[in-house]
Amino acid sequence: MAITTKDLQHLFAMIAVDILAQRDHLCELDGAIGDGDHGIAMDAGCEAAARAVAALDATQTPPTAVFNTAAKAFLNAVGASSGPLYATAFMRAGAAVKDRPELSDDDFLRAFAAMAEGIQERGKAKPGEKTMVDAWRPAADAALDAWQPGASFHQCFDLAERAARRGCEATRDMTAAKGRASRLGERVIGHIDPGAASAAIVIASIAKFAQHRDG
Amino acid sequence: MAITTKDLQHLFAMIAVDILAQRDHLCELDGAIGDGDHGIAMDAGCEAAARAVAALDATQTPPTAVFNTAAKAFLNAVGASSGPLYATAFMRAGAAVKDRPELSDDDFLRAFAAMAEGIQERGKAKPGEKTMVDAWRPAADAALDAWQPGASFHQCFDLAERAARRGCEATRDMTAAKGRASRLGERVIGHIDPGAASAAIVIASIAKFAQHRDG
Amino acid sequence: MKTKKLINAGADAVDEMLQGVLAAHPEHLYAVDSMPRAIIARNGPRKGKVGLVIGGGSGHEPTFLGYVGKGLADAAAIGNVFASPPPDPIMACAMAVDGGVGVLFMYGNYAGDVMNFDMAAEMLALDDIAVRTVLTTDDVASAPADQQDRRRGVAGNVFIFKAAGAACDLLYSFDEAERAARHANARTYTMGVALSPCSLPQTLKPNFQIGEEEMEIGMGIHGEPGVARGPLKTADVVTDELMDNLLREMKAERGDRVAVLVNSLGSTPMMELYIMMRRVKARLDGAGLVIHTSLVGNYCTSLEMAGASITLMHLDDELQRLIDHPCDCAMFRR
Amino acid sequence: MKTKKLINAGADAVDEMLQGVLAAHPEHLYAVDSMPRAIIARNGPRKGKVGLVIGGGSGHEPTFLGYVGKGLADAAAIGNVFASPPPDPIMACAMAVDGGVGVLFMYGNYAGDVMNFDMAAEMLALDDIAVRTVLTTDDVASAPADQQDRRRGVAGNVFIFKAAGAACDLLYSFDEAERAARHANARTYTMGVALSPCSLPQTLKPNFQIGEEEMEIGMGIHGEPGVARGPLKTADVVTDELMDNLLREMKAERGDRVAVLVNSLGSTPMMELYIMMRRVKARLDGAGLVIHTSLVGNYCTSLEMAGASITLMHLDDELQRLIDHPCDCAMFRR
Ligand SMILES: Nc1ncnc2c1ncn2[C@@H]1O[C@H](COP(=O)(O)OP(=O)(O)O)[C@@H](O)[C@H]1O
Ligand SMILES: Nc1ncnc2c1ncn2[C@@H]1O[C@H](COP(=O)(O)OP(=O)(O)O)[C@@H](O)[C@H]1O
Ligand SMILES: [Mg+2]
Ligand SMILES: [Mg+2]
Ligand SMILES: [Mg+2]
Ligand SMILES: [Mg+2]
Repeated sequence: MAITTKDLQHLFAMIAVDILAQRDHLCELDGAIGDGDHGIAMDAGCEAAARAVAALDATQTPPTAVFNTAAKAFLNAVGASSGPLYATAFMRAGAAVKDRPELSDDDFLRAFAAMAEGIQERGKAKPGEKTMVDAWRPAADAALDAWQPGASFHQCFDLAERAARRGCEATRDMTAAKGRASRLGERVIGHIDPGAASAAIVIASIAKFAQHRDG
Repeated sequence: MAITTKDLQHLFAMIAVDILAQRDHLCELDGAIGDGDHGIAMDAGCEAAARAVAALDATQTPPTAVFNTAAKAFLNAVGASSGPLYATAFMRAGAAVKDRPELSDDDFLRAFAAMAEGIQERGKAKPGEKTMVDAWRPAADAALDAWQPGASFHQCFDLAERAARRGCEATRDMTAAKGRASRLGERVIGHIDPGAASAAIVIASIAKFAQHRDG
Repeated sequence: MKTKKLINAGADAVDEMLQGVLAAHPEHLYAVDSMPRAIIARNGPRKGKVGLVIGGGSGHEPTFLGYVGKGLADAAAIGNVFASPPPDPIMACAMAVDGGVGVLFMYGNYAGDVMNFDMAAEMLALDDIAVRTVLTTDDVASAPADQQDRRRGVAGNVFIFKAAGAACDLLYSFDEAERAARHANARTYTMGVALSPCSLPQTLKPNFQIGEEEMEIGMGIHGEPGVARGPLKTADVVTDELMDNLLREMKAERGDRVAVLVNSLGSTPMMELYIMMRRVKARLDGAGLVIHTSLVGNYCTSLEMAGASITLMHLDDELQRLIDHPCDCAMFRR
Repeated sequence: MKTKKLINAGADAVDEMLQGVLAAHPEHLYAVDSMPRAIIARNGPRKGKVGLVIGGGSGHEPTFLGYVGKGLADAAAIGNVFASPPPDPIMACAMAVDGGVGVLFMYGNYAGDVMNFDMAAEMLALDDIAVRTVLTTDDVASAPADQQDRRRGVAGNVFIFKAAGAACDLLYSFDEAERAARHANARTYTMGVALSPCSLPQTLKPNFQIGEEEMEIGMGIHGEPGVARGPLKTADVVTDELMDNLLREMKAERGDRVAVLVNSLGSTPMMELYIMMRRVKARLDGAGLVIHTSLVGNYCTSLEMAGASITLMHLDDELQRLIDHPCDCAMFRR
């Protein structure tokens, strides 16, 4: 069963709900090593993306346009660091599934991997620099590694989710080389990166979405 | 035994110590119905008066000059409402004992009564308007009433002290007609007037001084 | 728990502040020799001009000393925190700015200030310096409309001093300057709301108590209680409550012009002031009134108190001209 | 416990603030049609002049929008609280002020701002609008001296924007305006200290934790941690600590001139700023440096955060001329 525009609308709605539930927690994480607004930024961005996507006519809109709409809405609602990072993620996802009227499992996986690419392209961060890349990169790698003929779609994303969580946890012991926290040297050690934490939430929502589809 | 300039220097020092001990309490009283600075004002004023008076050469300075020095020092250290009120009190006390090289009990009592007069003259407040006059007026009256041939000096001031305390307590049930609290109508009921409270402290110091002298 | 402050000894705060003011603004201000609390405008006081002396307690900065300069006040006498200055610096100010045609005293209507300024005026009379006094009484929350002369002077000071200072700078006669000052005061209306207290440098303790979700409507700028305490409401509801009172007092007609001041009591940030300003504009639009000029920011504060006040000055042609008159002060330029 | 604020819905705070700003200052500012977060100077942008676009997160008022006006910035793109604006308002600003000779972007060096402004610049290039960017990096506490380009931009923005705005107003060429802006940034040094946090309107919760008797040296203007946390010291000791760092960085010689800014992070009142200013002056005197001009007040804030920063701009003839050049902004006049 292919993934339709309607399904993507649901996915964006789910992400928004899951982020909202953790909004204040994400702000607290950002308060420790940043400026305390990451939960607000992610909430505003995901909410705007979900609304803009929901407003599309599902029968007339191909998946690529869903991603592009989400990108624009997220960007304009947020600014901040997360704005361009997630906007680029969604634009790259859109580009990865250009011209597809619906998405196969393979299409969706490529879109997922393209998000990680987009974030790295925009932010120039490498793994180990205590950013959301530390959740996105291993998650994308895990999903791509697991994806082979016969593998179940949702298993790939379960592995991605687990990798994201591990990656997020690992930021606790890192010093930061990108973003606000990069000026704090050793003082950030012991604190999780808020962007990695929100990435783990988004990826968990996607895994839930994948499970729901398969199950 | 007459009251000398040296004695008055001690008196002003005692007042300063007693007021300092209640500084924060007086601020709290003023916080409830005024601007919260009465303890600071009285402390600054009494401290300045005590210091200026202590700096006088006791062998060269008559009592009237002690009071005038205290007045000037208090006024310039304080401003506020208490400044002109106590400065005028001390000036009137000084005027009451003009030309006296030392003070008899009677002189001192007249000086005391003149202080109450000075406060009323400057502030135009009558008893019952929830001001320091509610302590000073009954205290002066009590001392003057008790003062008669044969009465002990310190008994007069014990009565004055008691009258001041009662007068101060009585301000609790008054609305205010003078000073900052006068705009607050019924809301000041239940609160003691800070100026009456500090007056009771000053008058108690004077009573202690009288007792010390007699005893 | 003590309030954290960037000060040295609390008792030195006012004098050290004044030293900092003179260090920062030597081209605008100086202090009278051996009278550090008499702050005089370098430019402004002159022969034939009514001298304008303002003053009051510290802790309201930029009121009062920030409004000393060409086109506004000629001098400010500075008291301790929230306490009137004593007569000496007031007298020093008057003598420094006397231009031979009289000196106008203007300050908020508080018992302490009245007694100290009056004592100074009495002594100046002995030196043949003619002094007249105009008290500011713009705080509508502090007494009913039929007892205007019992009201406190608060943030409206800025407009009232500005108008009077312009009148003096335009070489109005003593009579006319006094009249203009009274006229400015009579047409200026302020009301404020406080959310949290401030602390005096000497005590570092909150100067009043207020609940975690409460506000005090009509709070004075020294933390004196206001007219009512209640749960904190939204900016629009609070602004409406203040504007209802101000508009009722002002009795303006459609088409009339006003000057608006939305003032922070200290720690309320500009973001909140402008959110209130938006509603002020809506209410004035609704009443058909025209905003001629607006000030939004920290103009008359109570140290770090949280809260805000709204001032409306009901302009006429004269007041508009006086408000528009240029001025150049250390902390205020038009 | 929630911070008390005079706001309506937290999510509306920025837009409502901007409506208030336009209500208060229609003679200075307008917003681009259907782009309320692109705030443009009524007077200033013109043919043949390099357009200066500044911007960044809200919550620092009067930075950024208060510095839009003749002689200073031509436009400000406004983000959410402590968040870069997205590319759309930035592009709208650039298009509104483009005078055909190039547009200069100036803003604090933060990852989010860089990404958003760069995205805008890339898209403007498609429309043949030439954009160059000068990041402000005055916060000496945010990276060592040999890594100046990693530093944050903080209150020094005021002087840096002022100098760049004057250069543009004087019709410097694009190359020259960019050079002057870089030059201004290179000679501007800021360091701050925070005493207590602020709260975002959407959360009403303190954005960082700090002990009752602690201060954080080098705190960023968004509450980012600084270089060290320790017990609160006196104003003189704190000022000395900041000045030691600034003077060490500045490498000035006796007789050199500086511009000084003693800035409140929000709720620290003017009294404390001037007490610090007094010590700044003593230290500059000691180093044989001359204060050419000083600003003391709320110039670059973090909502109601308590704390202060000191900025020194090491003047030369050109910077002095640019700092002295007149400007007329809604919240800043020279
Ligand atoms: N260059 C970058 N590349 C990838 N992620 C980044 C980069 N810079 C910052 N981030 C991420 O952004 C997060 C902060 O986002 P947010 O709080 O929304 O933005 P801001 O720092 O502008 O307030 C960081 O925790 C980090 O994960
Ligand atoms: N007109 C007056 N006559 C007598 N006492 C007055 C008068 N006005 C004020 N007071 C007294 O002054 C006290 C307040 O003094 P203080 O706090 O030092 O001055 P301020 O009100 O200027 O802060 C009041 O509690 C009251 O007792
Ligand atoms: Mg953040
Ligand atoms: Mg008082
Ligand atoms: Mg007082
Ligand atoms: Mg941010």
